[in-house]
Amino acid sequence: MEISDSLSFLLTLPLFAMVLSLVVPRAVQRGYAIFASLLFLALTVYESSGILFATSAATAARFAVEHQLQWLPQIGAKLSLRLDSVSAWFVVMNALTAVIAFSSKGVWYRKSPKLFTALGFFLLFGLNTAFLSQDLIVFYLGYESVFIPMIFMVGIWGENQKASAVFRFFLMSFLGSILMLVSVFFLLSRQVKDGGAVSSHLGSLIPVAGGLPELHAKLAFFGFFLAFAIKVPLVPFHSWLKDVYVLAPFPATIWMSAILSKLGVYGMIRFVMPLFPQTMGTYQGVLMAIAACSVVYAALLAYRSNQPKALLAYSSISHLGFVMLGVFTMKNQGALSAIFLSVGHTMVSALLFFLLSKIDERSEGLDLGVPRGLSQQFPVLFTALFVVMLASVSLPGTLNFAGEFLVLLNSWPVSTLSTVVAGFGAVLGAAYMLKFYQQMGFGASSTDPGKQGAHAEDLSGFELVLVFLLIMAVVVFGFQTSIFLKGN
Amino acid sequence: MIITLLVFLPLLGFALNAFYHFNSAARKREPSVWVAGLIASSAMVAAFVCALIAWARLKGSAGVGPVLEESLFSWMNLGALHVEFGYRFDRLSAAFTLVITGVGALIHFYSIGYMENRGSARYFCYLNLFCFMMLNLVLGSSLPQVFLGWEGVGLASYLLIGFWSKEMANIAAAQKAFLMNRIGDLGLLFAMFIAFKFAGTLDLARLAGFEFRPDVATVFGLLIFLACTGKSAQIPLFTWLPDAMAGPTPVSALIHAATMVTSGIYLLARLNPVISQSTTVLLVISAVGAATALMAAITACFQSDIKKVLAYSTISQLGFMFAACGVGAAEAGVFHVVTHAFFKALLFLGAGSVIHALSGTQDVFKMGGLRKRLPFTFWTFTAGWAAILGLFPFSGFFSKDMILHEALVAAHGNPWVFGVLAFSALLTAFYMTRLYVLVFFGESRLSEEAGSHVHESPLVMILPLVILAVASLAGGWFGVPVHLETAHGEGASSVSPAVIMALSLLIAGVGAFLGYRKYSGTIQVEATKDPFRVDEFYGAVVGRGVKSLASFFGRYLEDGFFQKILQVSGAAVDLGGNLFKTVQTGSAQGYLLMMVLALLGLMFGLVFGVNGYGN
Amino acid sequence: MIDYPFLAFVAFSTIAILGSLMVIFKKNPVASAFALVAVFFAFAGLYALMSAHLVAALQILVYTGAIMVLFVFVIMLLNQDRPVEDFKSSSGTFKVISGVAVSFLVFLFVKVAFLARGIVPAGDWTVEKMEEQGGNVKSIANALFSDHILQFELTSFLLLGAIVATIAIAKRKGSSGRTAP
Amino acid sequence: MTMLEPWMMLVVSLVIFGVGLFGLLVRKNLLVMLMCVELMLNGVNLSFVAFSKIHNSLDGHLAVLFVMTVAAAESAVGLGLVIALFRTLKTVDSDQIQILRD
Repeated sequence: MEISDSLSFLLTLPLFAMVLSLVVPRAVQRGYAIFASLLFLALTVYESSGILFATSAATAARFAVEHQLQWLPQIGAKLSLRLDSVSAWFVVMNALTAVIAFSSKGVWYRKSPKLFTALGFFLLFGLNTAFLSQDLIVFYLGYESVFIPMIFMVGIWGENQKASAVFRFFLMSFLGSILMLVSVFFLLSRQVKDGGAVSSHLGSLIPVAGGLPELHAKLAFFGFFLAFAIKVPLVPFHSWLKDVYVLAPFPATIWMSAILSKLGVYGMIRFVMPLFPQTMGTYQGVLMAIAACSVVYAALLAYRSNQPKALLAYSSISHLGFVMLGVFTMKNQGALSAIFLSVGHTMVSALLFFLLSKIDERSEGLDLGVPRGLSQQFPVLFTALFVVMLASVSLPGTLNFAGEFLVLLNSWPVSTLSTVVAGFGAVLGAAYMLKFYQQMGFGASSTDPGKQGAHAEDLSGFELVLVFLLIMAVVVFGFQTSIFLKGN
Repeated sequence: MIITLLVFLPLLGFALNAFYHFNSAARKREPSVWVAGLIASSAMVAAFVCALIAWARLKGSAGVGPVLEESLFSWMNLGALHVEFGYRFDRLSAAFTLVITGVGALIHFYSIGYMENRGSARYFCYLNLFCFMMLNLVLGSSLPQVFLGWEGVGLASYLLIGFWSKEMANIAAAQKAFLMNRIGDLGLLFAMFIAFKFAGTLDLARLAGFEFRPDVATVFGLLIFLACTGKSAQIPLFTWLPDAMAGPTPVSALIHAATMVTSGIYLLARLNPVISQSTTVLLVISAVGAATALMAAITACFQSDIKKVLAYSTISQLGFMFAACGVGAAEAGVFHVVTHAFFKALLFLGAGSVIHALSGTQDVFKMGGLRKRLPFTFWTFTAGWAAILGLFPFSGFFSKDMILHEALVAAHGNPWVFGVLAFSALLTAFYMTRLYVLVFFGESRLSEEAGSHVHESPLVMILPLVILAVASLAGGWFGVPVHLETAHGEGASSVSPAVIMALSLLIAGVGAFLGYRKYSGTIQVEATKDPFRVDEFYGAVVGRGVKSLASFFGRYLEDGFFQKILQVSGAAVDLGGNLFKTVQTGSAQGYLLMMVLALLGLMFGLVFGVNGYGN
Repeated sequence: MIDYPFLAFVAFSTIAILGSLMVIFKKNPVASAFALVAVFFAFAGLYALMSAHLVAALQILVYTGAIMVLFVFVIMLLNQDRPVEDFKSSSGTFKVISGVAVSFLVFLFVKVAFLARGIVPAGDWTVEKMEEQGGNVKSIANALFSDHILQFELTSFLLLGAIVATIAIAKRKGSSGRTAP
Repeated sequence: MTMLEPWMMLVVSLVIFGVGLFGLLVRKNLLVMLMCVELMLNGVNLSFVAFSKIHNSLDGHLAVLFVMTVAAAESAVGLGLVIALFRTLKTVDSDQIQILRD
């Protein structure tokens, strides 16, 4: 393991970009945001290239980097950053999501563009803090700091009646995260009692959690579990999600579905699994059932939605159910498959919302009630949407298929019933995604092309290149899975 | 690399046509059907040539069950799972590959004429994509790769059924096909999981040689069969196929008659050693196959749409093939797949030619007397008709006869299956003759408008018809040696093949005679009806069930229960807020006092050691 | 032998406590202010008793000389030099709770002060050492301008900020400052 | 030797602090309240010096210097605020100044 402080660039550069965005003139703000985030993506990939492109798990482990800074010695909080084969994927996804989000619907640039860009980069910073930190207090700070830009984004650029949605979003997420904090402090207090050095580093908390009496372990587990279950979200804890997704501006929705939800996945893999293996094992059946129910329940609701954003919001829950099914297998292979599928979900859901934002720019209102026949008017846009939709229903040959297949393959021996239930969710997934695409793309063209005005152009230029590259990535990595699996 | 080349040639055609399509769209030009069609067709012809070369090599190589193997790269490696992406070419695959590329190439050519004014590069794109996926299905070396092809052909089928996407009815049909297939696909997916759990491999060759526990073999076999019922339109998942006729007719010929729908037979034949481990599975397969054959044949007698008749006929013929697999004579099923591919493609293309000539009319009661006006179509259609009836020496005679014989004498043969199949054969002869007579004989019942410009199809359409007619005539002879061989192998059986041959000829004759009697005189227009109403039943139970479950969840859980929880928690927060609001007097000194009290509490704890921190 | 330092302590502390009580109980702000001046002087004496001569000098200079003048000036400026009955305006309960809480708090502080004895290691800056180093002022100055130079510089920023803020707050909107309030 | 012990200074400092706190709690005149703050600060100063004496350290003295600076700044800004408030609200009664509530 190499000690390097280049990791802290992953935190400081977004902050720098944030400050810089306040200086950059309004007119070039979008270009600046996209350029800076692309640059950051390149840097992130470079930084983690040793891990990402390693041929075996052992090589990847050699490239893992850890970096420590003293921060709050009184509560044992260190700024301990770690880039390894788990966090590397999430950090890269984070940078990628920023690129897509900044390139999405341009309307928001009319209102305080500087603030928006700055918030976006702050989000990048907060998420990277959470994804890189090995220290639970610092993780918590990163985890919570994500709220600030998110609430501002929904609050300032969101649509009408956003107040109560934002309130719910805040209430539920905060409830979860505060319980997590309580759990962290509980573990810390155990450390004090045991007389050891106080440290909130994951490595020093694992033995503490392992030594807890059963009831205490369960309580602490539920603190963590609830926080991440709300963040993902799993089904009984999802009720905040729909309204926020629908009312948020497109970039914020992209951020939420593509990467904020991954905070929950990441937390579950990185913290809950090593901290509470026994408790998780006790409840494994229940957890897998919850994940499977998430898949089916959200799929049914998506099928019912006539609002494309709501439909995609539910579909996001449904697909994350698969991811969690993989996590809850509590096996190395299951977790790997889950990370794999997470990457797929990030790309696909970001792309879906991105393309939806492009459709939104080009048509009046988004409603799935009547067929609109837009695919003849925008063949390139709808071809892209179709391919992404196929990836979303995990057609073989896409990244999502390989991920979903491996997740289900690994969950089958653990809980066959849950896997079967989740499998039916996949059929429903095809049903609602087809409905989504068909209602917008097919049928007789109902809108008058002249009415569309200046926006009636098909996807082109930078956006086309971005979408094309992402789709290529989804397909290529659907076959070249070794980059994720590393021969494990 | 011949196999890889053969598989990827259609993909190349797909890519070229996609480029052509978008390039023309960007320049606001209609792509030329001839350019697109020739790109696609030449890709298919090249693939056919490759397939012939590979077949020749296969014939040349020695040993029992010679195989050409090509491995491309490792697809998925995780834990004990190793999935190689590669192709495997053996006799079974060869039969399917030759049909796909051969019949496929003909249909591509035919499409150039058929889609002249309605097609685009997009159409040929989809067609090539289909062929690529289909080849992956039959040549893939592992189950996931078969699954790739399996879902891929479903996708291509979806795109082609809904090709005329302005009509939402077409889209609905396409969606139905996709979703029903997806339900079946779930069976294959689960079967893979079981195979991996118990056999530890997903490689087809190794899986075929694996001995499962009896109960596992049953479940595995049933799941595989579920997948097959979806793709091959058997009970209970057959209702999508008649609707799939919404697509262009060449598509119906290629996908919904010759190739895709037979992939179920391929899978059963491929996994025959595993399937045969469970008698339950075999019984289910033969029963479902026979029932489907009968049910579809009955339904076909009541259809008035020329394509729907052929669609039900396809379902019925697929039932024959499944029954063959079920009685343990998979090679008879595969043989019938090949002959059926020839004559059913021919029938569909002929029907397409008729529809093309009549500018879109599909109702057989609005046709009649076309024998003179469409001579090429008539004669080639006649060949197809004779073949499906099983008249000697047409190909259908050999394959159908083989199935009937096997149903009686094979290891799991069963007189019931034989009886049902024989009756279905009778009905087949009846409804095909009915169709044949209604379209080509008697008085013309054409509408004024359609009748005015009836024209024989162009050469590019006629030529494939002629080639297929020849194949329907001659195709059966390839299987004869196999036929006789098996017949002799079952030497212990009491029934001689000759008896069955005579019987099946008799059946065909009786059916044809009845059909001719009934429809040669004055015609009474019959309304289309579905005597079994399965489709409506599914709509009422499954479709509405899912919808009402969704709206139940939506109304009572999502908008009801969870909203209520949110409201309650919101109210609790409000309550708490109001509670604390009373303390928020706005008087700075009040706040200060609270600070002092809090500080007091802290100090108290510190000094008197609450919680053990004091010392 | 008379214990002068102790007597001085008793005297100064009595003045300080009584003075502070007068600060809070006098109705007239001017009286409070003058009582406060007395407290400050007493404090200066207490500092001197502990050989903190620099602090004692600064106490008089800064508090009595600067801050209290400012107070008196503001009182005059706002015409607040008349008795107010505001002590009675807070409710009795509030006063009782405050009194009890504060006295209890003070008691606890005292207790903590005794509990904390000996926890902090003793330094070596005895009075004698300070004399050796050139006296109280010089020792402090040495420390201030070497080890604590950053904090010292920062206070200058604080003062600058306070000056700017005071001008910004107290300046009348729209006036150039020449007109009397 | 003298009977004077540094801990006595501590007691005095705490009493002054307490008186200042009590005054801050019960008086309503902003000017008097500011004076009470000064009292509290002085109490703390005294304890700093006393601890300095107890521990033979210079830090207490330094802290007092900084506290004095802060106190000067505080009273300057505080009095400025009182003037500004008096101009707008015509009162220096803290109970009258509740415009931030609700």
